[in-house]
Amino acid sequence: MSLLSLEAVNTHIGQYHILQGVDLEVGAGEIVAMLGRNGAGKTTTLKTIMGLHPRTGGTVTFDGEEIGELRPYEVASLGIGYVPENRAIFADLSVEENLRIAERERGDLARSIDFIHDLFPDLARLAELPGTSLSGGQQQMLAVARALVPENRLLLIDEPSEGLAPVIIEQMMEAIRSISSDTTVLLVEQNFVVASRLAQQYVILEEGRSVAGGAMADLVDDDETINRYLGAG
Amino acid sequence: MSDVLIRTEGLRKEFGALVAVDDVSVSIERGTLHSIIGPNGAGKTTFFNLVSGTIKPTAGRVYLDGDDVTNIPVHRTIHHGIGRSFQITNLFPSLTVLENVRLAAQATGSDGFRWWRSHARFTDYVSRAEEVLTQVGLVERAFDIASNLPHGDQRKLELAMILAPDPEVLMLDEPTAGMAAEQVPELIALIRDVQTSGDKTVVLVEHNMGVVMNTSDRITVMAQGAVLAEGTPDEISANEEVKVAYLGSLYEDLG
Amino acid sequence: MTTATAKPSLGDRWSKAWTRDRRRIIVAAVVAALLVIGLGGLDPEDWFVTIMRGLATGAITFLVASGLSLILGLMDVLNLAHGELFMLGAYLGWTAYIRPDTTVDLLAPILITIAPFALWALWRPLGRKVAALGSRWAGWLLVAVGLGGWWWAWRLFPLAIWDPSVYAESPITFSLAFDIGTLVPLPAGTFGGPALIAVLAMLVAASIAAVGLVSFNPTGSPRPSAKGIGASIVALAAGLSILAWREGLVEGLFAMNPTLRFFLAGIVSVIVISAIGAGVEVALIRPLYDRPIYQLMITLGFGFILIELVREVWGRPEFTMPKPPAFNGIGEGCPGQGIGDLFSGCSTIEMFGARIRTYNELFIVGIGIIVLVGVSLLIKRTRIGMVIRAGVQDRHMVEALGVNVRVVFMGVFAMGAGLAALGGVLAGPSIGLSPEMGGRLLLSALIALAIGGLTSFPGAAVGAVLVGILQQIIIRYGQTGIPLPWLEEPFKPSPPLVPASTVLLMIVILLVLPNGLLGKAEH
Amino acid sequence: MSLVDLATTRKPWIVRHRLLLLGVLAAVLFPFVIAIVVDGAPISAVWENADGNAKFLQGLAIEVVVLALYAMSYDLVLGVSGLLSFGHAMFFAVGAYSLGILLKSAGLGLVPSLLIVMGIAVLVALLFAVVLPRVKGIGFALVTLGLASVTGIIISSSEFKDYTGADVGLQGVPSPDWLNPTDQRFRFYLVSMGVLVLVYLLYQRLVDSPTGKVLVAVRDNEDRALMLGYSTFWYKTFALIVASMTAALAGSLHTLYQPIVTPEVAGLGFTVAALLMILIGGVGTVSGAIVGAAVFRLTEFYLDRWFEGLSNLLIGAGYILLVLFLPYGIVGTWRTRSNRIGEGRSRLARLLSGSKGE
Repeated sequence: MSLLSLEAVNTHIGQYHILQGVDLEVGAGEIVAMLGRNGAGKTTTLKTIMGLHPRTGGTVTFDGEEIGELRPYEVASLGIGYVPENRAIFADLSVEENLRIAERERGDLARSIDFIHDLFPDLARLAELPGTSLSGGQQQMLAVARALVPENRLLLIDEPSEGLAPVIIEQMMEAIRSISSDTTVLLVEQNFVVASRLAQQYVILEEGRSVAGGAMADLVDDDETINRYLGAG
Repeated sequence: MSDVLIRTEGLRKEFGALVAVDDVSVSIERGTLHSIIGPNGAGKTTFFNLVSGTIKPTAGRVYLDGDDVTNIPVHRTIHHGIGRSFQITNLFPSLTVLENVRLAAQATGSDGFRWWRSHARFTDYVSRAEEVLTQVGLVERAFDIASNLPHGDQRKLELAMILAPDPEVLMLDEPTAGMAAEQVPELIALIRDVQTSGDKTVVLVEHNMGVVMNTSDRITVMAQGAVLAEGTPDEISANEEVKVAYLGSLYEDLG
Repeated sequence: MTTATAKPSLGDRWSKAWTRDRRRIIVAAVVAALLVIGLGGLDPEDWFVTIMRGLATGAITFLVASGLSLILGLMDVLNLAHGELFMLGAYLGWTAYIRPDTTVDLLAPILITIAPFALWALWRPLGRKVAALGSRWAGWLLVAVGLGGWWWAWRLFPLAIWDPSVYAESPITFSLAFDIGTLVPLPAGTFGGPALIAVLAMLVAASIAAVGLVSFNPTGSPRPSAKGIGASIVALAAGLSILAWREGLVEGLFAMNPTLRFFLAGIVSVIVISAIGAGVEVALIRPLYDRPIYQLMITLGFGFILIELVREVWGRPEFTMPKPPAFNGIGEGCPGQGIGDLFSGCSTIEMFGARIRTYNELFIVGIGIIVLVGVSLLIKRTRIGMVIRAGVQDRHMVEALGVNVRVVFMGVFAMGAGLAALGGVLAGPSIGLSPEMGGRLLLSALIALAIGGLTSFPGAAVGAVLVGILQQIIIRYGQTGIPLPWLEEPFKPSPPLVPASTVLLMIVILLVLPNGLLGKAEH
Repeated sequence: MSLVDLATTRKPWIVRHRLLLLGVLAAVLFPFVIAIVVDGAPISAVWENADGNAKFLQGLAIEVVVLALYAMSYDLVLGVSGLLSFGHAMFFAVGAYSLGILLKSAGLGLVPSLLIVMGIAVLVALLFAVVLPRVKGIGFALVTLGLASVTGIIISSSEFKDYTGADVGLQGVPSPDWLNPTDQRFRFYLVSMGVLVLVYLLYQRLVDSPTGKVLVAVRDNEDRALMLGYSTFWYKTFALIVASMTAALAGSLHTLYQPIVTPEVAGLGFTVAALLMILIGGVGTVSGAIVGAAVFRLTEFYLDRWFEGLSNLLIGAGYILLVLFLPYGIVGTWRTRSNRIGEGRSRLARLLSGSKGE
């Protein structure tokens, strides 16, 4: 049974009909990549799952429970972590506080801190510094680490490789791979190289609709689909 | 072609205790496409801001075509022929696409204070705007409100606004950021076209290695505020130091 | 980018601070020098008194400014009704202090109304059905029906009638009556019909209004939290018990030590104004988060309404408020000697050769310091503070991390309003009550904020103290006069020059330091 | 047909200004209609300035004109240029008081006085401009509020009682015989209407000109305007100067019309009144300021007549409802309904499909 499933989800932003029927299944333990051109609605899909954009039609089901009507904080407390496109590191908080704020119960951070520091050794070194003093790559790591503080069952990660130097992207991919051993991941990624190496499953969005999906291994060889929906990889 | 258009000399910028740009001397030749790459936080955008006059350096000078332009106010830079784009899309969000570009075209003229005539009388600006919008392929969207455009089109509009005053130097800060892969070649072809047909100089900050390696005439690699290496794309991709600090092995098998 | 790693020495840090904040340090030094010169022109025995009075004025200003600063920092809302919340706080405090019977009468229906609202989540399914009708008018209709029903139920409740103009017309007799304890409770009213029907009608009416309000934004879980259920039960139980034991409660309150009653009045006022603040955030500020200038306008309008409301409810509205007896003693053993006699009951204390009023210059300043320390700790050290600091930057992300940001925003607005109310109650005995007191204080507070740096909490304190001391120096000169060589008579600044001087200080400081003394540069 | 034609072709002047022309016609006929219908007096009663409803309503209309000019100037500052000034009343007060002092104490004629007042208005605007580059947003609001309240304090301070009348107010300003508000009410009415129409046309043109377009750009994204090569400081200063002169003109009319000018015209309350008027009419629409001034003054007048003590409470409540439910004001909402952008888009669609057909 799938952990997260979207059925015919519609979302309006203002008067614009952004999502016009997105279907999506994320099985427990998988890494699923959401692909598609710019403006296809990938980020909006993640935000709709989080409740950050109000859904105007369809159902969002997480672990058998309908979550489409919930407020973002309620969605998060079900065990869904969100790493946004712009990283959203809090400038007035230290690196450690940026992690601590994601705690849902006392002791969350104490439980996960060693794991996080193993994954991102930089963050241990920089714990006392303000969030803004980090480089782009470090901020991205902090954003992912933040989603790991509470016991999340699903991570929504938006464009982990955007704006990062190639060496940093590799570190990032390594980290996501090691998380995925016990957390399900839904990934939005423009960089097909990154997406194809991380994910087992894929979904392609086009103009607010899900138009294709399946195993990533099949897609890599399917030049026709790649060309049709993603342009030259 | 060894005609230097932009030259910086010992450029340095400090933000409090932080040295963002450290003693950078770069020469950019007229009519070339010159890319600046480097890891995040290498000081590329700061360097960009220094050259385009958005911020003033702590030390060092910027020369444009031999003239010292280090301390001219930012609204004068365009009159020296520098047009620049921003990493974060920077438009007039509540105005129409046409009006965004028309304002950019109007800025070059001296009609800004003709408050007694309707703007509709100054058709030159509108036709220039139409020309540029056609060039970037946004003319169908001329009457849309800028903030309603999808991200990729906003990047194109940004480019149109830089092209409108017909500057000599185009400084583009990650023009492809957040664009879909299929749109990137189109945009790069457009930039290339503008550069060669109008004999413009383009300075490009970019993360997309494919774009950088295939289109640049010269590349400067920055790391920790300083220049790490400079050369042609072939020289850079062969440079071991660059590979370690920046490129890594991700793209090796892609050729 | 490179970051400094080694810990710099003190001299190093000073020179860094100097290069970074040269302008700030110079301005601070110049302002300090000006104040010293200003004091220098006064008699030495006036120095201490003037500074203490300045601190007292500053403390009241700070209580208003701090709330403004918190709200501005977190929500980017300049709450122009903040002065009026201060004013309303003073009026409520006055009423709870002088007329506890009326307060008790009002408390019961309010608590009963709160009970259905605390079950907010429970109404969501109903609200969704109303929202599904497709028109906001359906929601408004329910709100209107709810309000109408509530008004009808309210008229059935027993309320003792009081006439505030009696106290306003003869403040001296009134103060005397208060001091000798001859204020007596008004006769209790009776229900205008079966009590059960009145209470039920109010519960139903409030529920209908709540459903109407929920329908405007029905997203969220339909299960009320344990806290919500608890609050609802407590509110209902408290409301009903007050109705049942009103008589004894009122008698107890009148027999109570007046100083204790003053503190109780302060607490009631702070709680009620906090609740009003929360309501303002929900009803007026929240719909306008995308339109900051409209928020400014709406708070302005709300403040205007509050002034008119006070005029309507309290009738002829200038009141004096007697000081709590613990700070009002004269005669034997007074004035007290030194700070140790603060709680001796004397109205003044001799310190450093000057007579200091215990209430104005010591008690108020003390409360100001406690609030400063308390709120600073809250922001720096607690999880709530962390959420506030993060929410300033990106409220959506904070919410996506599992924090109910709406409640935090509402709470901060309520806290800001509560601080203003605390200021109002404290200021009541020293400056008297009038509907205009809020506007004057808001101006002082805005000036203090601008001087200190708009969103800086410590800046609000520094600015408020500067404004307070400057005002007191000018007031003092208004009595003694400034001998100017080209004038025969010493120049005596007239009262309008007191606010004018602080405005000028603000303009000069803002022109040199656009972000104030402690504010951060905008990015 | 090209994009240029699409963007620059407009309807003829007379069509675009049909509402204005109708309004002018109505304004000229209005006193006569009132005289005949309500007062039952002959037409000649109007130019003989006979007492009655016609005269009284002309007076109310003159007050509306004064407020409309003042609100329009604030709309240029706040609505068009996006400068959050809380000291706009200062422009009005300086105009009102300096004209009064020049006429009364200096004994100058009306025309030279007005010229001097305009000069003073420019100086006051420059004072605001000095502040401009230093403080932005709420800082600017506070500094301008401060400047205005210092002005208010000076006006009402006892030191200048001989000139300003201190807190009592400025009274006994001699108005020229040909424009006396009591004996020549109809003429005063026509003159003030004329001034309003002229200033309105000027404002329409200004907002539509290249300068006005830059002002809107400054409101939208000042940094970008700067990067495009506009010296935004001078554009904002220009807007302040024009607004200050207009508000001073409104203040001058106020002084000429009212028997007494009180220091309240320098207070925050009077700036808020301007805010309220452009909010009613529609922020940034210019013509909304006139509509807003009329609605504001008439509502205030009739609420006061019908509800007395409660009128302020009702105005406050109405204001809050307005902000919440009609944020674009009367004119703004009207324009959104007529949807100009949609119109432009459909014209473009027609153009494109037409060119394909060729």
